[in-house]
Amino acid sequence: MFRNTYDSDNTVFSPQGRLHQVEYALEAVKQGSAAVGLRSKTHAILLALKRSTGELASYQQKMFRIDDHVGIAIAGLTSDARVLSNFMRQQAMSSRMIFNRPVPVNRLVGAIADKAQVNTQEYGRRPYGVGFLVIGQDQSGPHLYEFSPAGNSYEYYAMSIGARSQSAKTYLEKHYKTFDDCSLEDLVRHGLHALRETLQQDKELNINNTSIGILGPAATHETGVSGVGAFRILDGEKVKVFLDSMVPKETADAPAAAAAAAPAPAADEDVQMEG
Amino acid sequence: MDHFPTNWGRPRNDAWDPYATYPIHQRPNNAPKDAFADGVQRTQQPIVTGTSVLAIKFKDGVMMAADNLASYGSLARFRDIQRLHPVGNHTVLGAGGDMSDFQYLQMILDELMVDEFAAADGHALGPAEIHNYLSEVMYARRSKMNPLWNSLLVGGFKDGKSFLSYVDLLGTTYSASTLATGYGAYIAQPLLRRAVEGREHELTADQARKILEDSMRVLFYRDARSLDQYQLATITKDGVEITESRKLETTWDFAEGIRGYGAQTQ
Amino acid sequence: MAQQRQFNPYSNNGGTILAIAGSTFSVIAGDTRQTEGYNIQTRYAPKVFRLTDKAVLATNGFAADGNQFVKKVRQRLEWYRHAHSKEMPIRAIARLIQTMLYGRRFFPYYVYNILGGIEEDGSGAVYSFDPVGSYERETCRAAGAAQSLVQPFLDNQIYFKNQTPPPGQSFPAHLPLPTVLELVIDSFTSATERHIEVGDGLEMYIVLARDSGLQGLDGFQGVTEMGATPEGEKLFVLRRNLKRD
Amino acid sequence: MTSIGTGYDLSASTYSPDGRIFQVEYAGKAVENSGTAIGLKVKDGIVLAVEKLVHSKLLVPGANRRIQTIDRHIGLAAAGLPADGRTVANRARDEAANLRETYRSPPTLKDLVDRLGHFVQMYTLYSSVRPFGTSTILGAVDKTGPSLYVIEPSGVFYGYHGAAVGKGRQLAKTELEKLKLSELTAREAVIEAARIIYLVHEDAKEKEFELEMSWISPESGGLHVAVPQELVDEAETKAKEELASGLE
Amino acid sequence: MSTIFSSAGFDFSNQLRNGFLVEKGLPLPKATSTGTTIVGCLFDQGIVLGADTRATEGPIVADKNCEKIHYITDSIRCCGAGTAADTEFTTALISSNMELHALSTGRKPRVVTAMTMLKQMLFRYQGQIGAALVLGGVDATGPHLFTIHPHGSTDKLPYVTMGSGSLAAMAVFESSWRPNMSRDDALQLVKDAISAGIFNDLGSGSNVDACIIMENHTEMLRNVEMPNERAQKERTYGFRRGTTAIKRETIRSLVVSEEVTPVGADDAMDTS
Repeated sequence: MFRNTYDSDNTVFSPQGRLHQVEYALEAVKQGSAAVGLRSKTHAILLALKRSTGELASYQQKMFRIDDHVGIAIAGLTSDARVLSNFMRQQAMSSRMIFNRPVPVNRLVGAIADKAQVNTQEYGRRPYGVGFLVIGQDQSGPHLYEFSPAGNSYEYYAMSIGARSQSAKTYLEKHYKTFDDCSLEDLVRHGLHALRETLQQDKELNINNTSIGILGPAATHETGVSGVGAFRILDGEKVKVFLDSMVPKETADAPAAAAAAAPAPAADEDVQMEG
Repeated sequence: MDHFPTNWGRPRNDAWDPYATYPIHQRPNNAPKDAFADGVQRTQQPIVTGTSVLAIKFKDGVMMAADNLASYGSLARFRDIQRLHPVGNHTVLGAGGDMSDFQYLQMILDELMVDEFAAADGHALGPAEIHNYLSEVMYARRSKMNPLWNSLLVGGFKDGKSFLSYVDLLGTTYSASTLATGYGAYIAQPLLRRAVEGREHELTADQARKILEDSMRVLFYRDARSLDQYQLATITKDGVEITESRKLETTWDFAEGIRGYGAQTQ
Repeated sequence: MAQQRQFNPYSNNGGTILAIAGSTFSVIAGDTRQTEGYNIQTRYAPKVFRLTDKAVLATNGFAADGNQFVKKVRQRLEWYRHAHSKEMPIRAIARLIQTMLYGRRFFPYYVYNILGGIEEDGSGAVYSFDPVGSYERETCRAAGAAQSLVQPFLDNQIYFKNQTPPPGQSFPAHLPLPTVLELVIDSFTSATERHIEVGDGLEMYIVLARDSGLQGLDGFQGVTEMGATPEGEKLFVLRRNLKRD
Repeated sequence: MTSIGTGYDLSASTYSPDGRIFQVEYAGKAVENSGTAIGLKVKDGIVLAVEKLVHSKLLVPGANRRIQTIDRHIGLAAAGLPADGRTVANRARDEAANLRETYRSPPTLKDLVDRLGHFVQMYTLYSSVRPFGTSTILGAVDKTGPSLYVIEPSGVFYGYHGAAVGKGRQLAKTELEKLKLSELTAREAVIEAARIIYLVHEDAKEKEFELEMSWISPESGGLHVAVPQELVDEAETKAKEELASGLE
Repeated sequence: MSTIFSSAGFDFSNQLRNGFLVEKGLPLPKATSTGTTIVGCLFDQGIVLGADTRATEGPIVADKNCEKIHYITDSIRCCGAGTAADTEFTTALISSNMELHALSTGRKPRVVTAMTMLKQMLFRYQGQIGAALVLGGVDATGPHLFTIHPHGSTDKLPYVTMGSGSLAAMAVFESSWRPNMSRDDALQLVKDAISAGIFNDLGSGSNVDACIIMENHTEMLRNVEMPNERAQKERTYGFRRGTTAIKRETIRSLVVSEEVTPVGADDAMDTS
């Protein structure tokens, strides 16, 4: 029934000191559609691929606003993400209430990581089945963090999670050194190119399946953005300008070889929880 | 209007103690009775108390002063207590009112600062954040009808900006370039306002020190619960500096030649 | 004689607020003096707060309660923003404030609130509240220390109470913005003359409906824009000095 | 592994017939797989150092710390599952704060590890939880002077002059034993610590790593803080030189 | 109390009843009070008295420019704080008695005399007369400065303050007063002290009055400083004739019609 004796429960170490249940939770993250995050000196952005279960269904929500200075993109169980993002919003507001300051992003990510750790150690729970990319801004500039159900969090220059995220990572590893000085437009273009790597053969990025989250001053064509550039999520028509700026794949400097080496495509459906 | 001049300059008090026989620290606050004053209430009063704290902004930051006395009613009980408390590297807390409540506040702030230090992520709490935190604590306690009986000044300097704010046992807060608690609000504040308002960005540390020293002297002349030994805290970009206790020079020979209180001539 | 001491959790910090709604704008104003007894605590403590770019709340009474209340309202608005990805409309804010105030029916926020802004239909709105949540929408309202001085003046000048219109004419239902601003300034200079707790500074927030132009606001010195909604409502602030005695 | 498949190794609340608790031993395996962490107790302070393995080049250097501060004067370096390490550190902060509140003075490390050892041990008693997959080195300079402890997944803790946990612990211990720790200054210990971390990393040379060091010394004013960058640079340069000369 | 005799002075017979009514929530009528900063200061040749000019009824300003420096004699003046009526009547009464005293003795009256009269009167009324006074003047024995509290106690000092702004004003004196100041310095100090009250005490406001009393000359400086000029209004508030509604109109002739019939000589007035 089980793959091995040690993977049925999160309270059991394998003889190698591994926690199989936690590792399976990490697989749940890979079931979700991909999200990409990257940052420059001035901006941090998120890009995500939205799925729809069918013609009549709307596209799922991949990004959440946590506060003016924090936003997240998710991959994995949406319902777990809602619980955790709600917790993050509470933390953000309590920081504003008690200290009248925006919550430091690293502490916010640390808080959910600590929360996730508990679910890897106690019987009767399961680890969260969702991974986050968190972008945030503080005095030291924009930041990007990854949160994983293992209870870990790391800060990155650029990162990708979700289905076929390895292809996006390969793209990011190739280009991340140039991101620091990118304009917002260039940064988004890099993000879209990376996100495109996660697509199945016959799919393309379009205004329906692409979400962009931005933290930092407005792009040249953006309107209605407050001075410092609070977190905003662009969907639909608003992403068109950015999609149009993409370089077609054939001519783009894209690592086609790496994309071919990506793991086999998972079922193109989001993991949903029952009940 | 309160027609008893001895009450003037004090919290309004129409109902009892019309002759001001109680020392200031246990005088009831008799603001006109409002519609909600008859709620659930508990008796409390401060026991060992400190008097005024003064603070002003100057060119390079904020300067604060408080004397070293803790009174027990009309007894000058402790003459060597410090009422200026550094909180982190950018902030000083000055306290009047109940000294045990103040010590409790010092403890919770210290715990808070240990947590902040342990985070070690460069997001140190500045004076504005500490003031906000204190105002939440003070307001929460007053809402439980179990107040921390203090008037507090929070002064600091961080990221190139001066900060100076007040909070008291009711959770009332306000900011200005000069602040004074307790009797200082009546006696020293007029002097501070005249000396500082409009000159916050010109005053040197020496000038600021002189302004506070002069005001502390006047307070010692006129506040019966004050002492001529006090400390000064200076908060600038270089951090917090609190002086050793210093003594005021005073003169009491102003009425030489005057005899008696009425018709006496000898 | 045993001295029975009771802790009074309330105080009164003086000052006055008022708001006037026009057909396409709303003005919300307050003085900036904060007092206790005969003492001026500070000459600048704002009593008027931006909630959204089209809703402004003025609070008066016990300052600590007022500040705490504004913080709580803002947090509720933030949750609304999380849930609906838009700003809460002003009539909903008004109902929210009622619920929050009444929630503390037996330990009230000792605060008189006036909420001003622009409704979804583009009209100027003013809602006034008592400390435990009774509220109504009005054209104008004054509250606080000098309410009894200012409200009769507004009744006369805004509602034209005790005035007979010229034969065959009627008084306008709404006044233009410049007139309203002048009335607000005159209300506060007059209250400053005759009420000891009013003075030091005057802060007026002005919300203009979408597509309604500046409505003559450009004729006033020292107007600062504070924000604008994506739909086009605009928020401004205008400050004046008042006497300091 | 003779234990595998016997069924006596599936719960922390089960002994094997020969009296072992395999789950605790497996937790120890999680520690053995992680980057090395060492601690040095010297005459005027404490130095902690970890070999932070870099699993992606997209990571921001210096941002993802493995050494944490518990109180102003107490530091903690964890090896093993990072999330477990943070949980132990959080508990340590709570206990330190509680000791502070009770005694109104900075807690001694001995008092702290006593409580923390109990905490970790609790997770070896029940089937409803698993033991911590982390060994933590705690260092402090308190009123008793410098002190250094290691808490194992079993909850057992010992005081050390020099301690090492993680993958390269054997080699590190050998190196530590060569030092006259009680005669070193903290500044000298930083140089030694860097050298040891660089040395033990030789076994996993193909993987990138980052050296992270903290100390509690007279120079840091008795506070647990990161070692100043120029001193880290100096130590790293020396460590690399030593390695290079040793390899010739 | 039903007695056909009524004694001189105040009638306290309803005090018990009034106290009971207040306890039950019936407010007493408010007296106008001079919230007030008043000060006095000795200098090398005489006395400077000072006062603000605000009178209040609770938090409402009753008079923006009242006079609080009252005349006692040509070279004795008295600043009053407390209940306006009490200060006005008390000083007027004593002024009158001082004049009679002067006529009776044929000498320039002394400040101590006024002080003694005032304290004896206030003591007799046990604080019921809410007058707090600063009395200053120059007489044959030199300049003198007193404060008199509502219960009749007095103080004699080189610089004194009274009223709700007394602490603010005293702070100025304590920090800047020096013995043997010149007239101009003393006047400036008094102005500063009153200003401290005006700007820091809500019970005080508007203008500064001062009075300089020297041996042969008294100078009343009414509104010597006016730092709080009324702001110009933005609008004019005239009302169109007919704004006030006319409910009913009746016309009555108030002119008594009179017909004059010339009698006697009908010769016209000589207009030549």
